[in-house]
Amino acid sequence: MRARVNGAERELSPGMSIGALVNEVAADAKAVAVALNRAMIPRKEWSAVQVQEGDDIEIVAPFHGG
Amino acid sequence: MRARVNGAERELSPGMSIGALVNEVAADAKAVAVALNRAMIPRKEWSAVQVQEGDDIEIVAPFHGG
Amino acid sequence: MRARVNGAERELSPGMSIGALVNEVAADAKAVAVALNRAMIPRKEWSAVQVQEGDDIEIVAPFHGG
Amino acid sequence: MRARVNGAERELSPGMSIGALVNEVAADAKAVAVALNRAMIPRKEWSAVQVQEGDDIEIVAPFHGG
Amino acid sequence: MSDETLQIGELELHSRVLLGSAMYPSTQVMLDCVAASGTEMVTVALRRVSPGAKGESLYELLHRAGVHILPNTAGCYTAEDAVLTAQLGREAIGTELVKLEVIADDQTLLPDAAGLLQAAEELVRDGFVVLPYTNDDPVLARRLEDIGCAAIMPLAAPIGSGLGVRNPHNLSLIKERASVPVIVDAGLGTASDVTIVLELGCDGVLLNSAVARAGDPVMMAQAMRAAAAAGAAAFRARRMPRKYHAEASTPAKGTPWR
Amino acid sequence: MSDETLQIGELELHSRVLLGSAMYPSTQVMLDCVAASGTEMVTVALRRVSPGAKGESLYELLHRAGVHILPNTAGCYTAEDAVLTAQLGREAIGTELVKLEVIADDQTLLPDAAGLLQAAEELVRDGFVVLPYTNDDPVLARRLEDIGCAAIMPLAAPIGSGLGVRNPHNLSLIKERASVPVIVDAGLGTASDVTIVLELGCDGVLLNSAVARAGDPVMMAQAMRAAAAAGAAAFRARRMPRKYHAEASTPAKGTPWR
Amino acid sequence: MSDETLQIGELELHSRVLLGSAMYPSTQVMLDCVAASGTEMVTVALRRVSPGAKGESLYELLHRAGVHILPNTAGCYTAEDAVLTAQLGREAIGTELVKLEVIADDQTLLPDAAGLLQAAEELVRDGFVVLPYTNDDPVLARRLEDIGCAAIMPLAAPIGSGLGVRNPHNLSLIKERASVPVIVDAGLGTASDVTIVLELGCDGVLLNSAVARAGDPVMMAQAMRAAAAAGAAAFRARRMPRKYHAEASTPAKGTPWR
Amino acid sequence: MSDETLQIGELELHSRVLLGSAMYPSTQVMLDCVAASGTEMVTVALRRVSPGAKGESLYELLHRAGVHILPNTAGCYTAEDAVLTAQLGREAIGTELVKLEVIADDQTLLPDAAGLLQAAEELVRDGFVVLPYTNDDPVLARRLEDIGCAAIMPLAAPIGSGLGVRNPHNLSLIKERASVPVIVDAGLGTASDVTIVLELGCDGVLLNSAVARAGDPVMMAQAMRAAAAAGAAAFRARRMPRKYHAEASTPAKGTPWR
Repeated sequence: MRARVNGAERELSPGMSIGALVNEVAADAKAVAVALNRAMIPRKEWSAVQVQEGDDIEIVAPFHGG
Repeated sequence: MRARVNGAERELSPGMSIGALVNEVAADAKAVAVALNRAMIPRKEWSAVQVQEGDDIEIVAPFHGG
Repeated sequence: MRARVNGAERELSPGMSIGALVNEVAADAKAVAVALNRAMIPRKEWSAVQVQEGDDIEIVAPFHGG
Repeated sequence: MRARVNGAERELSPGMSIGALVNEVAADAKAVAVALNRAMIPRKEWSAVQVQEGDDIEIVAPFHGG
Repeated sequence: MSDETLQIGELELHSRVLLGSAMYPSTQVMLDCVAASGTEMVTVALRRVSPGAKGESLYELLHRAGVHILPNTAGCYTAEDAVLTAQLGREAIGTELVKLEVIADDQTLLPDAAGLLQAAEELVRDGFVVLPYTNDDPVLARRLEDIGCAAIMPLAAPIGSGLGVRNPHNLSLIKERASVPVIVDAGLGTASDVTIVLELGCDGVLLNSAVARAGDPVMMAQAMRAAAAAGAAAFRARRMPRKYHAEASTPAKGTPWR
Repeated sequence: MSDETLQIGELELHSRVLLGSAMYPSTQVMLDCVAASGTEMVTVALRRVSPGAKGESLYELLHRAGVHILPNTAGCYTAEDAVLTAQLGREAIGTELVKLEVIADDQTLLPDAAGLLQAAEELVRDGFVVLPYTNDDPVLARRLEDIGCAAIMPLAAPIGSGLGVRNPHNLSLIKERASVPVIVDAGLGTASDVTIVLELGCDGVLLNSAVARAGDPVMMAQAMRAAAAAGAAAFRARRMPRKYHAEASTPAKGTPWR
Repeated sequence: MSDETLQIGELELHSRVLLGSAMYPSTQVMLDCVAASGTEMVTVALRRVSPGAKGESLYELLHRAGVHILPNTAGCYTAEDAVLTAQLGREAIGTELVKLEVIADDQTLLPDAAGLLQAAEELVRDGFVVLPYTNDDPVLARRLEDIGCAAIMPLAAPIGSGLGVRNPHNLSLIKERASVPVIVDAGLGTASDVTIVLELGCDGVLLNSAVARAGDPVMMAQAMRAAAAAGAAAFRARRMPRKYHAEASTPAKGTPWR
Repeated sequence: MSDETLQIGELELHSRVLLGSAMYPSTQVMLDCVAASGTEMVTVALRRVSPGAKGESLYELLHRAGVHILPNTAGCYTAEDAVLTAQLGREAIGTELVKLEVIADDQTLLPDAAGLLQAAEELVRDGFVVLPYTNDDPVLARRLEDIGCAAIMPLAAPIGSGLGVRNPHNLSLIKERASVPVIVDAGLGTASDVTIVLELGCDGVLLNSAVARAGDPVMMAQAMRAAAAAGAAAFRARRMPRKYHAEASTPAKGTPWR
């Protein structure tokens, strides 16, 4: 299953949850937020929501900014 | 018949045309424009359009401005 | 004997010393300085120097200044 | 006979007048002025004044300036 | 647009001064200022006619003076009012030109960005040659140009304040991104303000209070004409570089006694 | 001195621009700038003649151009040098006029107050019409006037810097206390600087680098002429008062739909 | 809001300095600047996590430093992106606070007025405490307050330019009409810029480049803390009136020999 | 002189603020301002004693406050008066320090260059530690240093005007050529003026009207202390470079949806 994660195409295991993806992508899931197809997914729904073929996922965290 | 002309209520003869009203109100009809109920009435329609009870008419001309 | 003290003509007892004059004029002789005929008289000479007829004496102290 | 002309040592014929020197040094004597040993020599005295050994002569004219 | 002219829509103006027609001590002084300033375009407002009033003949006076008349939408606080006023101006004067004002509030007399964009868009679509009075925001200026405005008229300072160019940096940013003329409107107070605007590379100025409310309006009009000429020429002549330290103009070479 | 002319000693000039003759790309450009600026007085330095040099004919060129020649004492670091140079200038050019410079040091090219006063005093006594180049100190300006100088020439900024008027407040103070003309010399960089100087009420400017080192000197000379005219007229016209808040130029009375 | 504190939504800050977290030579320098500036609120961006990156722990660092974290929407060019980014920030950090940026273009980095208003409206409706980065247009500032923004963050000059307050007049107009705090964001370059902003009566500043890109960021952070204290105290102390002419401070009375 | 201290003759001061003692609403307010400003040196004038006057105890008050007392020569219009007044001050207070003023005229209260140089020379020869109040002429400043003055005290603007730094360029030129401290005296009006002076690299300020005539003098004294600290730190921290165009502070890398 392919999805776009943080701007890059990526092969993911079918049925993977957002939570699992976050754990894979982020060194530390603390203070992380996720947008799935341009909608924010609250942390409490991460485990329930499965990534679908073609999804566009952004996983972000606080970064140096002005 | 009452209508509002340049912000003031006024008694007009029934069936009066815009053209006639302009002639009455403006010293000189040159460079004058008319709005009837917030729509501009082209000069060529002035004689054809009759003022109706309750109409709101603005008759304007160039004035000192910055 | 007349002398000019701080800009005003004044009658002084003949033979009066600078020191005596300062004590008369200044509430407190501390931090006071004296010019006699536009020359500064050091404090240690005050008692020795006698005022002469027509002398011009300025007795000054620190005052509010910018 | 040696003299300093416009900052440079120069061999001049003995008895040479200022006027003769100017004619030699300046392309055009018009609007020229002369200082001999730091004193201005009026043009009318040029022919009468002879250069002396060791004299310091400046021959100047209007130049581009702000 | 050539260096020498100011192109507004189809018009080619040789003067870089536009003049307002308000607040002169007398109509004659106004006409003398029009002449003295060398302007080719004068703004007017649209106001209610009054029977017997002399005001109506302003059109004829300006027409006879040979200048283009630029109707404004002064006094409009909504896009709708401004569009309607523009249509009245076109009908009254027979010109597609409009100086578009959509004012946000009485206190600042600053433009309302949203209303201005909306009115500009409608008027451009309706065939007007739109000259919008705007603030000095380079972004809004660009939007107005993108919409199809024929020129951009940013302010120097609030209307009638005479404070001069408050933010030359913004005017420069506007100009460097604009391909239509930039005509600075509002807030100019004296001749040097005009020279500065033109030196920034802007294309023209619209003046009213600075002339009409000067001690001697006609002489000020004359000053403004010269000031615009000075600024435009200085811009084209490319000024000398600034130096932090002194640099002799007279060469030292050939200095006597050295 | 009338409003219209600039009086220097016996001379009545109609132009408020004095021009330096240094640093032009060519002699022809210099002459074109003289013409374009409308100046009636041009400064020159005194330098050693060199056999065969073209420099000598500067006098004739300027003479033919019909302008007054104002010899300076550029390059003088002492009162004595300056006095002697002034005498050479008078003899060479046949004029009592002298632009007096007594420079303190190479780095700042600022005037040396003490030397300037001393030289001015000697030259005035000797019958010269002295125009001293001075800093913007109102006290020194007054001393120079008291000594009998024919004009005061304060700087706007260091020579050749082109930084414009660094301290308008001081120029105003100088002007309000002066009864001889105040001609701002040094540091002006572009046309608006000139307009500002004249709007402060000063009587004229002396320009060199700003013109000679512009991209297009002749066009800048023309700009300067207009800038001076603009500033002088604006000063006489008395500018409008400044307002902190906006003030409508178009009257609200008669606005439709209100 | 008392004179002594800066109220943002429910928060009462005792420091008037907000600090950005970008561009420091190192994370340690950033933390030292946070401490030295005395700030109680630090901005962060939201960016993609990268596996193994150190960036992720910024949250923890700032949390441990005891400051409020203010997520921004930097990099958003549409209202939609900005709203979504604000939601991500709220979720990631657990704060209702958002510094709202809707940028018009890469070149100017100026806010897009229309997009900003739209995003602000949505976010206020959604319960955010919105601090919008805006230009210095008093009209837009008022609209943002009317919408319910918790503060107004006008720029001093373009982001990262360090040019200081380009238009103090506009900042004054914004402040005098605002009933929420005015925090000047963007364009400040050094300590005196901060003092000037506070003296205008504004309530705070948001600094980043001026600190992070100074030669010695920590010392500059310290300077900024003092500068804000100085400006706030000077504003409350009400400065002396300006005089055109000199006025003796030392009284003449009692001067000897007079 | 280290970065941290202000060295005047033998003294090492840790505060960069010198304070005048005139014009406070009350003696208590003066003392509170001395404390709040953190100053270590306060100026006084020499005036005729009057029997029973409270004025005499100023010395004791300041002495008890633990500050150095700096007698001035305010009110002196000639070198001779100034020298004599300096001698009276030394005798009265027991200090070699003197703030030397030789004023040219009542109207400008500007220094008389010639008299100032003459008096400074005599006083230095007589062992005084001379701090001359001077204009902002870099040449005069250099002369005063050459004579042996312990510091240079150029003005920002006329005494008591509160106009702030009229010519930062000149103060920079003075500072870059000086090897003694430069303490800006006269004309400062508010905290940002002080910050600006220190950011120019100057070493200190002498304040009087700006504090004494503020609405709340004690709060302004506090503001001035912070302002000096801010300016000194900002100078040492080396400010960021200025950019004409915007430059993002938040990096674009990692922005979602791009």
